[in-house]
Amino acid sequence: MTTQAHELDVLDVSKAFVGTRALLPTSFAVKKGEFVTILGPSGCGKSTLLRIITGITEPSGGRILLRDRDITRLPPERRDIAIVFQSYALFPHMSVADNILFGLKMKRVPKEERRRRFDQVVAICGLESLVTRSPRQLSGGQQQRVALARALVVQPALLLLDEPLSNLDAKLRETLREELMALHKRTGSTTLYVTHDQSEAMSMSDRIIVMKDGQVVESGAPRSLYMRPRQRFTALFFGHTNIVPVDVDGDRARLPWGGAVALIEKASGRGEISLRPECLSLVADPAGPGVVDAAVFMGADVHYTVRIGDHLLRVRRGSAAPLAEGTRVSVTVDAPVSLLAAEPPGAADATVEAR
Amino acid sequence: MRAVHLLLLLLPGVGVLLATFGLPLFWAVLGAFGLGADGAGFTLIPLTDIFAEPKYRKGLMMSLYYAIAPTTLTLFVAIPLALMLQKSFIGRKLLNGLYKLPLAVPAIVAAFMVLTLFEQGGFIDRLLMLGGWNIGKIVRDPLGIGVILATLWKDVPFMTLIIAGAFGAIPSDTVHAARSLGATRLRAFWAVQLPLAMPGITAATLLCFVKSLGNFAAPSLLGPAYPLPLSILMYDSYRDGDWMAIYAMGTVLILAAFVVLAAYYTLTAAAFGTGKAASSR
Amino acid sequence: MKPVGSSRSRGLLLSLAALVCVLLMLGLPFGIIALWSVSDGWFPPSLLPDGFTARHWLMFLNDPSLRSAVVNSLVITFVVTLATMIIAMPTAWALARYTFPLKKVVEVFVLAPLIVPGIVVAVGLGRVFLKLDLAYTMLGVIIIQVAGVLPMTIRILASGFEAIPSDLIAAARTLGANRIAVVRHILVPLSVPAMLAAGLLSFIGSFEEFERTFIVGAPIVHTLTTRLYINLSGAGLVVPVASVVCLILLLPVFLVFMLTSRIMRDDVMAAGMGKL
Amino acid sequence: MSSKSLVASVAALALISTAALAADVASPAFGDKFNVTDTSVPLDKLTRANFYEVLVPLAKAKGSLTFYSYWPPAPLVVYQQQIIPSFEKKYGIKVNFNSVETNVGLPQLDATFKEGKPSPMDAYFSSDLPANLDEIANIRLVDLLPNAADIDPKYARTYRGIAHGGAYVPFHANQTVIAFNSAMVKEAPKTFDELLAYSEQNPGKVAVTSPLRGGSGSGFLTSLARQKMSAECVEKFMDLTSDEAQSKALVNDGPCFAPVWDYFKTLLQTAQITNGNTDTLNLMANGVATIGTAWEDLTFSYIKGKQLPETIRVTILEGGQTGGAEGAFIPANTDNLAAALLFMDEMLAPEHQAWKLVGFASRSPKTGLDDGMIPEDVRKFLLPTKLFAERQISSPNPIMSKVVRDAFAAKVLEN
Repeated sequence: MTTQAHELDVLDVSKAFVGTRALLPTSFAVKKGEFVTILGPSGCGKSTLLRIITGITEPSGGRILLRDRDITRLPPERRDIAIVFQSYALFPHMSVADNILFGLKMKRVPKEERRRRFDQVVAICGLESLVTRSPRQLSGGQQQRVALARALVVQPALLLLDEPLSNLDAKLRETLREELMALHKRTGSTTLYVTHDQSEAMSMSDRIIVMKDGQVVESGAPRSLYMRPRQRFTALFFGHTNIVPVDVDGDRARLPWGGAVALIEKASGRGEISLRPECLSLVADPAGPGVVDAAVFMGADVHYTVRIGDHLLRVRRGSAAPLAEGTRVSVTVDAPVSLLAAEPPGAADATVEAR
Repeated sequence: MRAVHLLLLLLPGVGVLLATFGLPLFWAVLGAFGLGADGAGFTLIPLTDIFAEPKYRKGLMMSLYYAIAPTTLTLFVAIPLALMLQKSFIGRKLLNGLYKLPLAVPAIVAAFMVLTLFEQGGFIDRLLMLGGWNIGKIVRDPLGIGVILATLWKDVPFMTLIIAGAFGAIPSDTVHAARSLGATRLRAFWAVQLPLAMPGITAATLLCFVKSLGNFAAPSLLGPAYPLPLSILMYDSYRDGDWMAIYAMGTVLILAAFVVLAAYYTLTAAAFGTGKAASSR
Repeated sequence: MKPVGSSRSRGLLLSLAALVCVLLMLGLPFGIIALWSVSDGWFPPSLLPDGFTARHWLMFLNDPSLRSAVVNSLVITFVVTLATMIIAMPTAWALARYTFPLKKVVEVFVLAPLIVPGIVVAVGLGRVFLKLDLAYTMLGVIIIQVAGVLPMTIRILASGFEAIPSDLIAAARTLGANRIAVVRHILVPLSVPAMLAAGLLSFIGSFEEFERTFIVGAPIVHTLTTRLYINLSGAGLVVPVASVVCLILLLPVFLVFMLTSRIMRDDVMAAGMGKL
Repeated sequence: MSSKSLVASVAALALISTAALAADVASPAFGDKFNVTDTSVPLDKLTRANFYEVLVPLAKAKGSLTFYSYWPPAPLVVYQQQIIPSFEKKYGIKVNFNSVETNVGLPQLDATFKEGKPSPMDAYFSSDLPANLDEIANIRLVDLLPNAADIDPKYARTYRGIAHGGAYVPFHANQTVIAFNSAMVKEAPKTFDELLAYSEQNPGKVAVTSPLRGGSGSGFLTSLARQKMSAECVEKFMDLTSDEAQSKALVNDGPCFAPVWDYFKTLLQTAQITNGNTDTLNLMANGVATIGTAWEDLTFSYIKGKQLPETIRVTILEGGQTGGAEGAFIPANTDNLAAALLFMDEMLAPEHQAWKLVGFASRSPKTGLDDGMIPEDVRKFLLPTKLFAERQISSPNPIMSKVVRDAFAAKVLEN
């Protein structure tokens, strides 16, 4: 069965206009037990994609395979995919227990098995004291856990989570993020997670798929996407960065103010690289090319703005030995980077139209 | 596929209404122009008669009056009542259950109750007699006060229900916010609550108006002997088997209702157009 | 909801106002007709009847045609309410959940019967019913009453359906529920308030309907309303008899109203009507 | 009245009926042949003599019939408590009784007739006749029913100005009157002018039923017209053959009606106009009006039901007021002709006519029944027989009546 080891294959799935959103042909795969996040700003088509995978929305083209079985035309109830919505979508007329048991009843799981799995999932999600309550009587975090339990209890081949944390306050979000990860470890469920929050994506995922304007921009492990993005969009989407023009020669990129950075690939000509503020080192150097324009103390870090030639660089360093404003500095890069792909000409116009 | 689905879903309701409402309506309008089963060829006479003959012309005026006057008055009672129902006080629950009772009372019964109470020599008059007053003529009077009272009695709960729903749907925080920004109670009502409840209020007003346009029981029992509203004249024509007149009057009433409906849609589209677009999925 | 800066005295004032309103607007008229129905002569300036009698009541209770009218009314009202619900549901669903060209036109058409006087429709339909052998039959009365209560029922059900989040249906589907199971386990239970509201309104609408029923059904098929209308119309208005008639007519309606008001959600009813 | 004299009267009536049994075969009232759809009854061979012999088996075969009556209280009770039980017992034929206002029943009948369907009723006691009477009823029932032999000739072939040739069988004679509260009106007005004078002295105390809304009002208007117009005008007014054009010419264009409108306009400056016969009576019950236009029988049933004080009396103004005898007819499209004929005959049975006279002061259209039979305690609420006999006048034809009503709206109410 699992010769390919892909649990889910999305092959050229597209959707013509749904309201105002379109999905361009999109392909990706999710491996068994993997936690994959689809990340993108709102309106990028990630929810449409999710709905197509669940079968709630029909794709205009492409195929979806689940464990090598073509499910593109199957109704949602026969797909073996469970979803947790941003709104949780708990059935307001059923108790917590009935909500959780709903899927088992629908799938005609035998009574004893039902009981066993129910007890298990309730224990995992810590819902023992809430099972008799009505969803209305629950807090946001509790509702989220019930929704999760309801999805997990059917032991789906694939678990989809559609921005499940976005309706919660910051503190709770952090707690639940950890809980979710722990849960994922325990259940080992193959999970596709949708969010617009890059820190969520980075902290939880094995792999991130970045989407923009109805298409996949790039995908990869959180760390490599963060440190060595290949797309300008990705670089900018994951927090602050410095986009710097460079001259490339083999696996070295020459910086405009002198010095060079190691590239992980070979190329030649002009290009751009993304330099994360924390990947830059500052050394007080009276002969250095830069000047500290501003230094803002943030507790653990100090955020510097360094003027270097025509460029303003953001740099983040530990606060142990701060540099004063006006200090002349030299800047070095700690780790190898990758070259950003050139934006295809006219791409911006096309995306505007697609939206 | 989806279109077939949609048609199948629409068919029962729309189909039944087409057969039981659309068709008779079509015949009525056709009949008003002298066409159709009873017609003797195209003519405008029955329709023009309605505007030419004083009996019909005044009847139309009377129909409009019996629709506009109570609806306007109902607004002034229903809005405060709806506001009152938003407050908490002892007996609110009871009031909330009871005020809707007239919704279930047939119009003719309401008219009858007004008659027993407000007729000269009726119960209220007898009470007033103790103090040496008399009630004066408010049944069969030229202003149709009795008719308006009976209509009011039926319409107030109807309108209050809708308007209270509209007020209830406004998050209480919006009002609190307005108050905290320095608005007086009255000002908060004018500037925040009323505009937000306006779609409900206009819909309720429109429904009351069109319901009253065909009002039969109250004018028949409580109205002045002349002029009679079109609804009663239609019944009389039905008795005389004068189909043309029925269809002509029916067409004029339908026309009046549709004019008001069209005006409503035009006005609401202008006033709430943006709000509606935002709230639609 | 607590009023801003509520004070005890204002609350009491409101309670008092409510009490007076209820007494004057409801207690007084119903009280007076109740007295009239047992009065044996009640001439001015008496504030209470000059004598009491049960004969107006007995006359009606002993009237077999009244009993058959009661049965007819109950049967017709029940069938009409049920049939209307079944007919209205798919259409309401389509209006609530689908966007399609000319949707506004369909919506206005569905509401249109509310604004056209019943007699216009009744006269036109009555003549067709004669051709179809539906005149003076229960079926004919049921059909014409369904036509009358359908618009409001569709309107209220549609606004009830609109209020059901589509995520709930999607969630149920992904959990293994097919279309039928979704209807059974999700849609129907969640539409109960709307269905109750619509059902109550069509019950009342059917029960008190006069013009259409009278023209199509009377006098072979009499309902309570048509049967008793004769005693209330200008020609035959005898006050004590009319009072008995009113009370008999009001009893079942009030009963249903009281029973349902405990579970009835005002906002659902208001939402259905407050949107055109 | 003693029960003995009642029995004697009934016996005398029965005798008259029997004597009349030898009458001739009834012919169609309009046209030269019967137009009934139910051809099981050999109408051309039916006579008073073989009436029961022919019809009873035919009627029994059907087993039931539907009878309509419009609303007035007295006849209703008589049908329900007396005639129908007696008929059902006698023939074993069930009667489906329905109380249906004329303005509802006649359009129903008309519609079925035009569609070629059986009529909703097999016989109809109605306050008006169908407009297409000549098509819808053409059996000369008055000449056919054994119990109709002694119908008063003045009711037998015309009703409210309509010549019906005996197709409409009078059952219940009624009369428009002036009702007054004797406790408040010292001397009842005897003429139209005295009534006007009373109203001017007592504003608001006279209630006039709107001629557009009730028969006592249009009866009053017609009576007034016959009183106030010149003899020449009255003659044209009472011409039963007038068509709409002639009627409009007389009422709207000529000078004939000027005094009538003048009188009414002056009257309405002080009198109240009401929405119906019962509306007027309710006003009198409330003590607001002391004089009102009314029907004799309705007023009596109100008094009897304690809806009017016992001080109410009725009278007819000089010059007479309109009256007639309401009755029933058999629609041509009945599918139950035999039973309908039997029932119509039963309605006129002497014992029923006597019962309703005694119990309800419902006057009989048959000769030989008079108020000598009415108990003393009932008689004071009714018109004296002499007044009734002398002052009952008839109505113009319905086309004329409608034109007058419309003109009344335009000339009097409009101003």
